[in-house]
Amino acid sequence: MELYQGPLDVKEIFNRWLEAERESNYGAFIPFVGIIRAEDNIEALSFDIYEPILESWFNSWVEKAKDRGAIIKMAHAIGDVPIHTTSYMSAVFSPKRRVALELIDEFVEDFKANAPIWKYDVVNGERIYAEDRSTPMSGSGILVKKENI
Amino acid sequence: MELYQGPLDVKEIFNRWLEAERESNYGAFIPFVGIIRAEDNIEALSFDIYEPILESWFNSWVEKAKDRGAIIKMAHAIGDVPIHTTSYMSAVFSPKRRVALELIDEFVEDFKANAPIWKYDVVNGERIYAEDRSTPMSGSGILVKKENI
Amino acid sequence: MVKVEFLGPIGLEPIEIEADTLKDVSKALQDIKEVSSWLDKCAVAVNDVMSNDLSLKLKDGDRVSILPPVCGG
Amino acid sequence: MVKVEFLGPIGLEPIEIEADTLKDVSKALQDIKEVSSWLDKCAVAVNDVMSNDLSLKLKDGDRVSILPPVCGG
Repeated sequence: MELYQGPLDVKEIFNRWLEAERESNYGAFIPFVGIIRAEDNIEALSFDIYEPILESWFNSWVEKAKDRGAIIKMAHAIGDVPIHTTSYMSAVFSPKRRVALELIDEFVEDFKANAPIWKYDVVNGERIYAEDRSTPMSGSGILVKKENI
Repeated sequence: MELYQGPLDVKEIFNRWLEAERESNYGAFIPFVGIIRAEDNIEALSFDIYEPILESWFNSWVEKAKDRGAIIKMAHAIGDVPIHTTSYMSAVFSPKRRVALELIDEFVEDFKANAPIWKYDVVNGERIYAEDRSTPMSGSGILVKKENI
Repeated sequence: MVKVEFLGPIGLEPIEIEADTLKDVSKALQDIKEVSSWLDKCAVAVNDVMSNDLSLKLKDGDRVSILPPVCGG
Repeated sequence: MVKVEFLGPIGLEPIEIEADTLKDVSKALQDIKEVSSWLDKCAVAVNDVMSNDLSLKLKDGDRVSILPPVCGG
């Protein structure tokens, strides 16, 4: 797992990941590249990350991938990421395409739902929590469940 | 659609596709990279392509992608591709991740089933049709259907 | 006359036959030993358009392609 | 004493409270105005391990993290 201040250097990361597995005999390599879209007059998105839990979440996916003969890589930006630059990359390598196609889908969806990363719109230099696009993590609400109050 | 004699230059193609859509405001970019695995003592795989039908098959996918606000790119090797090099790349760009994840899966699966490309193992310099890994295209068998004989 | 071409691993030179429909092509190809064993797993295109319709009318100069099982990637 | 920290957009400094279980933490946080409105959509971790169990025993020095809705990528 790699974290960077500001936007990712997509080409450098892609090339390095490709080189790292050049002789590993994987047949399918599927990267996912997340690019900041220009919408609603934002200048950038900005990200907070809680690294210890992101690390353990990611490591659990490394294990899941390993059980299926695959490997997973990931890079994410911290702080401001201007429109049309890249905040997020992940990738799956696996011997066969089917596992790779399924794993990148499952990984990216779980990433959106459970990676401890918070997103903010940057408008006129101000950071506004992207509440409407955010998802409560698994187990949310435990502290106010009716039976507990 | 791009066809090359021999292995693909993965980095050059990736970088060029990325640059081409840098300002297009897509939020998700998912390439698929197919790498030749070392197995069964092969030196290389080798490919025949029937370009006119590949072109029309690919164009029909460009249209399907367009209907979903996405674009599709593809490159394939012709002739011999040594182990640990790349024979096939494709990619989807779309505004949102869900369409991109679904489209790359559907596209790659239909590619395997219906793109007019024939694969051969290269062993001791000899080209052997990979019949056991090949799939009859949609509509196969029409010339010997019982009711037609 | 229509031209029949055999793609990929079939490895035969194109032939010319008389045929008014794809059904006529079917009959002719079943009589060619090197071809007949391929037919149950081959798809067909006419002038580079895939076809499922044996009653498809052919005209002089049409090109019929026989496509064996594929495996790109 | 356990330390409670509020991650991401909640924007509050960590606090220290007396709590023997997560249930005690729940009670304490519901009394804090700036926090209570977040709780129904927040997940909880103890010493950086996600937890769903309100009866989880806490010990002196444990760190409880409150995680609001996420959106990586």
